[in-house]
Amino acid sequence: MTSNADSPHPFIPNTASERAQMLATIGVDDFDALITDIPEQHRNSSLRLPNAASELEVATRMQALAALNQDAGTRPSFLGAGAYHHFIPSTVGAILQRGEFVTSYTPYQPEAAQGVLQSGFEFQSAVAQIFGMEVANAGMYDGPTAFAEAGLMAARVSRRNRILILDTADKRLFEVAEAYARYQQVEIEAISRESVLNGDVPDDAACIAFQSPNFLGRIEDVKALTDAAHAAGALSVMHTYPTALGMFKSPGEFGVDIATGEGQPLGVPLTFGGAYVGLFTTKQRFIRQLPGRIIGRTTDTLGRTGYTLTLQTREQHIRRERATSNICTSTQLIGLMVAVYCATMGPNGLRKVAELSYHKAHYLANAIDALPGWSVIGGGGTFFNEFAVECPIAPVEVSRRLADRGITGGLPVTIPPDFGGNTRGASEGMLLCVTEMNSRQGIDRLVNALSDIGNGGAA
Amino acid sequence: MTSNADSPHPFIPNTASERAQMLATIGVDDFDALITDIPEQHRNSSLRLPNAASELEVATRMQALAALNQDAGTRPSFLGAGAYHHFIPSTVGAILQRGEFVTSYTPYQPEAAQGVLQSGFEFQSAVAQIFGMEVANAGMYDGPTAFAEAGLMAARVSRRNRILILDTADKRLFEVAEAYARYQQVEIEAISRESVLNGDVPDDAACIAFQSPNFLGRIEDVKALTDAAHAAGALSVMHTYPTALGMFKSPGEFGVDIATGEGQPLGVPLTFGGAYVGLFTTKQRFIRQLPGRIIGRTTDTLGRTGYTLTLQTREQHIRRERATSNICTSTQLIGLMVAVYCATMGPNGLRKVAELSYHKAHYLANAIDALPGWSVIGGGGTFFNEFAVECPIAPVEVSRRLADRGITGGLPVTIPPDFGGNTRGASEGMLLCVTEMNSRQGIDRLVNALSDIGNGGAA
Amino acid sequence: MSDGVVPNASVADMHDRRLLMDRSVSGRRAIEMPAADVPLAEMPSDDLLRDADDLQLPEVSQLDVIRYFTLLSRLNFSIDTNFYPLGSCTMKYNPKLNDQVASLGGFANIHPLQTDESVQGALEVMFELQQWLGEATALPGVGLAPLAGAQGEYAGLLIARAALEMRGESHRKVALIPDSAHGTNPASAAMAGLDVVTVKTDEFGNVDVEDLRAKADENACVFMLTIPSTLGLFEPNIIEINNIIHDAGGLVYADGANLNALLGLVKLGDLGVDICHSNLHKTFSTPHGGGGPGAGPVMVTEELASFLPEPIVVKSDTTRHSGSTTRHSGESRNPEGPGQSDIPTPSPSQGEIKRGSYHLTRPDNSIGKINGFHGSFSILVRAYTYMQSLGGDGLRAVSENALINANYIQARLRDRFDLAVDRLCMHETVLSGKRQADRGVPALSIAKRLLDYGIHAPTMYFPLIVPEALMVEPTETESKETLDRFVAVMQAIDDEIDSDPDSVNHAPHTLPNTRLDEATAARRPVLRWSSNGD
Amino acid sequence: MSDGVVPNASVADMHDRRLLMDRSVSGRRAIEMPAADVPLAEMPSDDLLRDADDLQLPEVSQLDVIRYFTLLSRLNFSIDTNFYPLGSCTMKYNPKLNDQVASLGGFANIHPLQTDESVQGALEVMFELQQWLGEATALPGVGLAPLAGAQGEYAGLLIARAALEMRGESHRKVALIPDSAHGTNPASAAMAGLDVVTVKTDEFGNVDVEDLRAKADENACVFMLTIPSTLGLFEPNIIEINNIIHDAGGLVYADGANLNALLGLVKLGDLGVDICHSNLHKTFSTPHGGGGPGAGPVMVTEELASFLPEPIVVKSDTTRHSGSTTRHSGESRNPEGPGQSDIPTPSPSQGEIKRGSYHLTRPDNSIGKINGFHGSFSILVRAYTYMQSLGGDGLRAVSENALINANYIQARLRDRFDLAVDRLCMHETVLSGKRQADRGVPALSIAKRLLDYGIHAPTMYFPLIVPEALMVEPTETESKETLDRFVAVMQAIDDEIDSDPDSVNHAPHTLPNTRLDEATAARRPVLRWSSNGD
Ligand SMILES: Cc1ncc(COP(=O)(O)O)c(C=O)c1O
Ligand SMILES: Cc1ncc(COP(=O)(O)O)c(C=O)c1O
Repeated sequence: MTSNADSPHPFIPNTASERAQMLATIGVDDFDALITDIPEQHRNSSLRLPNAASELEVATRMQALAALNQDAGTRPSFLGAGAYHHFIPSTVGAILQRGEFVTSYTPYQPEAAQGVLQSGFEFQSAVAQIFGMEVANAGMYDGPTAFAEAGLMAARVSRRNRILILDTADKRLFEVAEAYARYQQVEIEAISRESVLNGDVPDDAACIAFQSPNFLGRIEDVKALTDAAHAAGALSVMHTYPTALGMFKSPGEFGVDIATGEGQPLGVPLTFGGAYVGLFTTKQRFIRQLPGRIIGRTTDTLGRTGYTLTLQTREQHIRRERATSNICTSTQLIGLMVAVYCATMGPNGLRKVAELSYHKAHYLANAIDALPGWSVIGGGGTFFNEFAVECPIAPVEVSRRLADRGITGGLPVTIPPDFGGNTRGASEGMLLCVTEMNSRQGIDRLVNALSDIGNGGAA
Repeated sequence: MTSNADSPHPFIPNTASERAQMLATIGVDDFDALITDIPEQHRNSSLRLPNAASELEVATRMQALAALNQDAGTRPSFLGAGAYHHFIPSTVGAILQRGEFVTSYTPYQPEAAQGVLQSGFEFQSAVAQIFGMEVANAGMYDGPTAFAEAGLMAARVSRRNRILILDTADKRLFEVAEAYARYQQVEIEAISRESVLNGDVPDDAACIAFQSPNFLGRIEDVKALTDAAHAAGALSVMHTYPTALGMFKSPGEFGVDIATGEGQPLGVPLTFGGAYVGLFTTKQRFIRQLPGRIIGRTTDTLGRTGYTLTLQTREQHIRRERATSNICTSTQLIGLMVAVYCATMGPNGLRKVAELSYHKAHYLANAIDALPGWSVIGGGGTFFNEFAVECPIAPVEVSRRLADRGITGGLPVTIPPDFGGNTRGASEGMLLCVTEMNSRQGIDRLVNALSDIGNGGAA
Repeated sequence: MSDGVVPNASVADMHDRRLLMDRSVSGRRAIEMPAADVPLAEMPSDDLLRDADDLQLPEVSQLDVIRYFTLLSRLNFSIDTNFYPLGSCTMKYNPKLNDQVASLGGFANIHPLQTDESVQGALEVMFELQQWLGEATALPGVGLAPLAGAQGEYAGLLIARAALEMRGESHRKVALIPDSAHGTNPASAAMAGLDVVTVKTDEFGNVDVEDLRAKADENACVFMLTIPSTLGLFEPNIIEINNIIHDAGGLVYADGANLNALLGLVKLGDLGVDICHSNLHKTFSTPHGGGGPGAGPVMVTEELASFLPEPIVVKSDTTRHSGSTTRHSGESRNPEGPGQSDIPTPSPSQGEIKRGSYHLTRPDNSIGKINGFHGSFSILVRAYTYMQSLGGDGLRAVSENALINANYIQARLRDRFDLAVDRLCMHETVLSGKRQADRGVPALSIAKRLLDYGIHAPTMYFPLIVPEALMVEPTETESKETLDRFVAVMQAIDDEIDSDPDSVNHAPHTLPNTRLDEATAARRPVLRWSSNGD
Repeated sequence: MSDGVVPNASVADMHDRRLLMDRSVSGRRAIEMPAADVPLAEMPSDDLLRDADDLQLPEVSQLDVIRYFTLLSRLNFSIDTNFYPLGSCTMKYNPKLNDQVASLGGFANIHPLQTDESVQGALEVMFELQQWLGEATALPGVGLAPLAGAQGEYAGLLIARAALEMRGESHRKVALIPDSAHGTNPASAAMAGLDVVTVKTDEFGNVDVEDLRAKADENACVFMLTIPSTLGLFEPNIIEINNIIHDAGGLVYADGANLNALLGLVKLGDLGVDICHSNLHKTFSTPHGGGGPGAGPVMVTEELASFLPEPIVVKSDTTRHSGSTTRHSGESRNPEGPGQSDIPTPSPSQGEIKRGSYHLTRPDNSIGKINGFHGSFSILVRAYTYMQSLGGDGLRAVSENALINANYIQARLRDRFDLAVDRLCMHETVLSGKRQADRGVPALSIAKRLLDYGIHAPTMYFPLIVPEALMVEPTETESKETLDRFVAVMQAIDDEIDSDPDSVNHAPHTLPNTRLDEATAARRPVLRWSSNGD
């Protein structure tokens, strides 16, 4: 059917005869005349890739690949540790289908991008509110990069170069911070809670950075850590799980200077770890040190309200090597999902999600603690919806046996001897997470499975 | 969390205090004052329905119900007989998500509905083209009701009252036509092909109505039937499967007066039989007898092109009991799917779909014919993508055994002794349908399964 | 038509309006289909085959398709973008969850002729929806087949006729219909072979009981009452009226298009109604889609249940529908056949029922099939999802708030606009633009002018008995704030009638088109693209 | 701000622009959450708990949410609605299939820390995408982790530094960057602790080879070459240039943001490039989303593969990535731990690998983790889907047609607009509005005026070395007809500069806002809603 006269592909409209006409207008004989700058010996080296496939074939193949994955929508899952399976209201998907949002670019022409800009302003407003902070930027790549950039920003603001990270934080946060700081004349160091609270903070510390709830789900004493940081002339940097702020006091309330978080729990599907959006909030007086895009309100020549990218002189396209960050393409659309999520949930919905997660997680923790051979560990104190349990057999084996029972278990973790004040020796455990998506029935299934596995249930 | 002051539901915005304010403005003390016209003894009788459920709960339950159904997307299916599993390009779903199309009403205010109107005009243009007919309306409820209304229209046009339907048509078409004609002073009668071709047509026949491809998939001799109808002063009414027109000559080419079809194969999912859209086409000179909505082109006061509902004096909201049909809410959105489908497929795509269906169906027919105990039946002649096979055991049993093998078999049917010129005795068989969605591998699986079943494979 | 290089003065020129065929370039394509993976069969004879160039469909790129229809969508008003108080049409928020549920593979990709046991989830949806609609109307026989309100009416009238015939009263051929009725009522009655006799409405907007009594004679087949009426009023004499009809030997048909005014407040069956339909696309909030698809289930008394259209869903361990035949495992099922076969078609499913507990079946005295399969399933799923989201109390709140919203608008506008009837209304209020027409601006112009303010027009000139009617139905999903803005806009337009009547009479000014010439459209109909541009 | 009762004079007033918080009514809600199905636990102590009224989020109905964001969307230009020739950004058609595939449950609902064996489909997507990007660039080491082009640059520079350190050359701290480079290049170099030394562009738009030679000394770490350059030109001396760098002991980094000009025409690795990134959201057509998410995989030579960021995907029966460690069934895997633990994290997956054949792994000398998990998976799926749809030949056709379209525009506009460099271009052409600026209308105004014609502006004032730059990238997905209209509009604007310069200088006139005061926005920043309205 397809002849030479046809367009080469459904995505490429011009036909052979149109191309011929255009080449004539350009004034060349053939296409090759356009690429004479390419070194001849390497020109036109063919791509050894599969042939074009029709939409039906591609869709069929991709459906088959998707079906190979074990999907949290179809089996109980207890994985958290930085990515969370929360409810996503139908409004999010509905708005996300608007081509005007999906297929537009960064709003460099604000008059033609008020949709993206105003919804981004909603995002900034909601994030700042949830964090109890004065300002939020328009989003970072993801939570860990937001945290890493927060450390670097703290160094800029404080003009000091030691970024101290509390040792109860997720190792991923350390690693990304280290990768971001590697050549930037700042040091990344771990510090224990005890040292901070004892005032044992070096006087060139740029910040005390911590995660709360921490890696094992426990709420840190944000006020004490923040006060200790400030006492040492350092900034307080907090990384958090925004859903927890539906019930727990906000970083802003404790005087935290920069607060970051992973935006994924607020309306973004798990999608194997990305694309997510990093949340980044701070105090008004630090705004000129913020990394990333910022949307501001202004007026047009007729005095009407409108929105625009602002404080762009911090950014790479203007400031180049002296920019506050190299970030350019960011995560606007994921930020839109968060904005629609927050608008839909409202204050009561967000609180309800937090409380449901809290109650269900405690229900599970209590049930597991009652099983012989299993116990909740990780330092006491309050936890939100994650906690670690010590297992009677190796956690990776627990995970495997749960998978065989159709359950996605928690994350095998190592708990250091002194983690969060735990006095026992180093142990291996499993970090379990519960959200409003876990039904009581699914939780009970897990408990029964663990009980069975603990009793030597079939491998 | 929810207090009395809250709005009653996410779909109902006003809070108790707003309602109180509004009742005060209305000038009544309480809500009950608004319903005093309702007889007191029956007022406020409570609804014994489940309590309101949250979106998460409803979504979970509906996903579970959906999962109980055997879905043609996940297993090979060979069912046709009026509803067909064809490929739906991604463009259809993308456009169908536009809230402006989905949540608007019938375009009674054309200035505020050009989107629906112009896309409806595209639908009419595409349908008329595919059928080779002069005009199409904006769509009927479904194929069978379109066919029924075609018979009634033929009676109005011809001012005769016997609607003769060729006996090779799907029984559903008879039944619906009968239900539509029941009290309308017209007779519905079956007629054999032989009678028509022999000129044995009563002289008060309003039309000869037939289905091609017919119920068992065979192409009728449209020209001969149409000529015979015309010779008797009757109209020729044809019901067809529009995909077939991607390769077979159109009704228009043979002089058919009214041609109808089920629009579902053109971009509409199976959805258990509805919502679909009936296609209805005819000659320009009969337009004032058309049932249903019609969109026409016109100009505005500034001379610009625009579209509007037209010929509305045929319709119930104007003509009331003398309307050409009682149809009001119709199937505009399904028509939009068809319009996007046709725009996406274009002439070559539609032809390709038809040819793929044709070749794959013939591949299956040949393979089955070669199996001992199985044979293709149903009257010889050309078929498009459906055909009946005689089975060595009861077809319902075949269907059951195929289901156990993960295959959705064809439709058990009764083939009358003289069906379409078949000279054998009445038999039971299975009507099989193949489209471009059936992979060779899936077809081979069916053939193997049938072979196995024919050899007494496990029940 | 714009030459494409004029800057946009308004939305009107926001993009070029050419049809797809006028953008078509031979050789372009928006899709690629796979090559055949089977050996090619011999082609049919040439005289059956279509010429390659006979099929003139657009040849455009995939981007063309998306951009064209996306831009078209933006020319439209809709609930998602505008307040849409179109009376009688119940334009309320259509929850997105419902659309998402309907698109699940397990609902979207099932074939209507699959065996019952392979579609138990779908049948459960239908079965429960039947139960719930029966409960909401106190009419326990529910048929989901009708594809829209008008088809529900037709089905209901066929039931009435069949029931009366069975009583030996097939001579009853009169449909009594109030003069305020929607056009589908008389049209459906005519299709059902009934003679339409119009019943008057009295000065209070009620059925003129004496007129009805006089006309309800031994030929009365059915009285079709819209309740609340198209005036937005609940008929206070409904019990008396129904008695009159029943005493005359006829049946009462309630047009339930306005059922959204009654949920939890009163049940039609309790009032003596025998048959009604409900527009799921109104009361149960399935999207209107620019004019369908809808669904118009028909509800009847226990006594009439055996006449319901085919199919209904039964549960194998219940026989709730007195009149229906339930088949059980092992019973033989007849296969389908072509037209001339006189085998009855008891159920659209093939195969034996064994594992499942829900079955499609044909009621014993069924009026038969009124459409191809089992109704607008994709709409039924949405309505069922909606009812779950609301629950019993939520559905009552729907009606309560629909009434409050309508009465609020009526109360706030009554000093500026005449009311069709000066009394409290139900879910909608009918204004009359008489005073405005006297000042030179007809209801049509008020309607068009509203569009300039981004508000969809009310239903105009309906019901027919109200001069310059503007029928306003705000629905429960709109907030007081939106209603207040509507009131303010209506007042502003009323002011404009004095200050600048011309501008109102030439409205709309800000839409993709100014007023369209409907007369020429009908006189010289152009109903499709053609290559010579007309 | 509109008081809501002014009829819409234009799109600008099509709806009110108040923020959601200004529409909030206490007690409204857009969602209901389920009640707890477990016994309630004791609540934490009060000093940890947030006050109920501390969380000021909007309280609106579900319809409010939908209508608000739907109307906002309509204020935006996009590919789905407008021609969008924004240079360097590659605004081309984003196939809808890709979005549909990415939303399949098996992709959207998988957790990044699931065991490898439970996500084999996802890993196959990533593995093949690695292979295909390696093939397209002849740089076989592919890391998919970077979340955008800029992060790909940073990852590439970390690789360069690590590789040089391993060679014992950690003193090399200079990044040579042409003056035409995108801002992310110097910004990334600075993050990587490099000193930026700018290399001049000559009058033909090429790298000034002598300048480069002079600056490429023993401190040279990396030369960052954008190819084709931001002038839309292919560097004819690329092999010589790469030799200079290599001879100086440095590495060549190619900014592959413009890879859409090269597919099937030339492979970067063949030219001597050591490291490059590709913006999947440009070349491989994943949607830009109003500014992300994107994905910026980094591609390196075989030699550098062991430095790739974590994780990469390997197939257990291959060891394609020379530097990567593949673990097999039975080998012990370390669990994750909190921060202070010094256990290396070899793979983000827990559990043993047994059944699956694809694994996530950490290359031996990996620069480490540059983000939380495995990259923008939802974007990777889209790019992979896109590449399947196009195939090898289709990808070549992408580049061919991108070049033809850009050269066509350049040829048709060169009589009216100066060219940055007067020679054939690749996928984009950089015009200079010098002549127009001399006539009183800067490039900014031309850009704004285009918006009135429904065409998005080209990239303005970039590259920085071109005065009054307008960088036009039509892409291959736009038709000749669209290009012709663009040319006609540019000519019309050029005419307007003579006939009505003021109107151009005050453009846009037809959008939701006229020109916005960016200076005040930056001087007195208002970055969020607040209750006192500022
Ligand atoms: C009162 C009334 N009756 C009947 C109908 C007909 O319903 P449908 O449009 O679903 O056929 C309508 C709506 O259009 C109506 O408003
Ligand atoms: C030439 C060039 N390099 C680098 C980038 C940065 O890529 P990203 O925006 O994905 O970070 C861009 C695009 O913005 C670009 O055009």
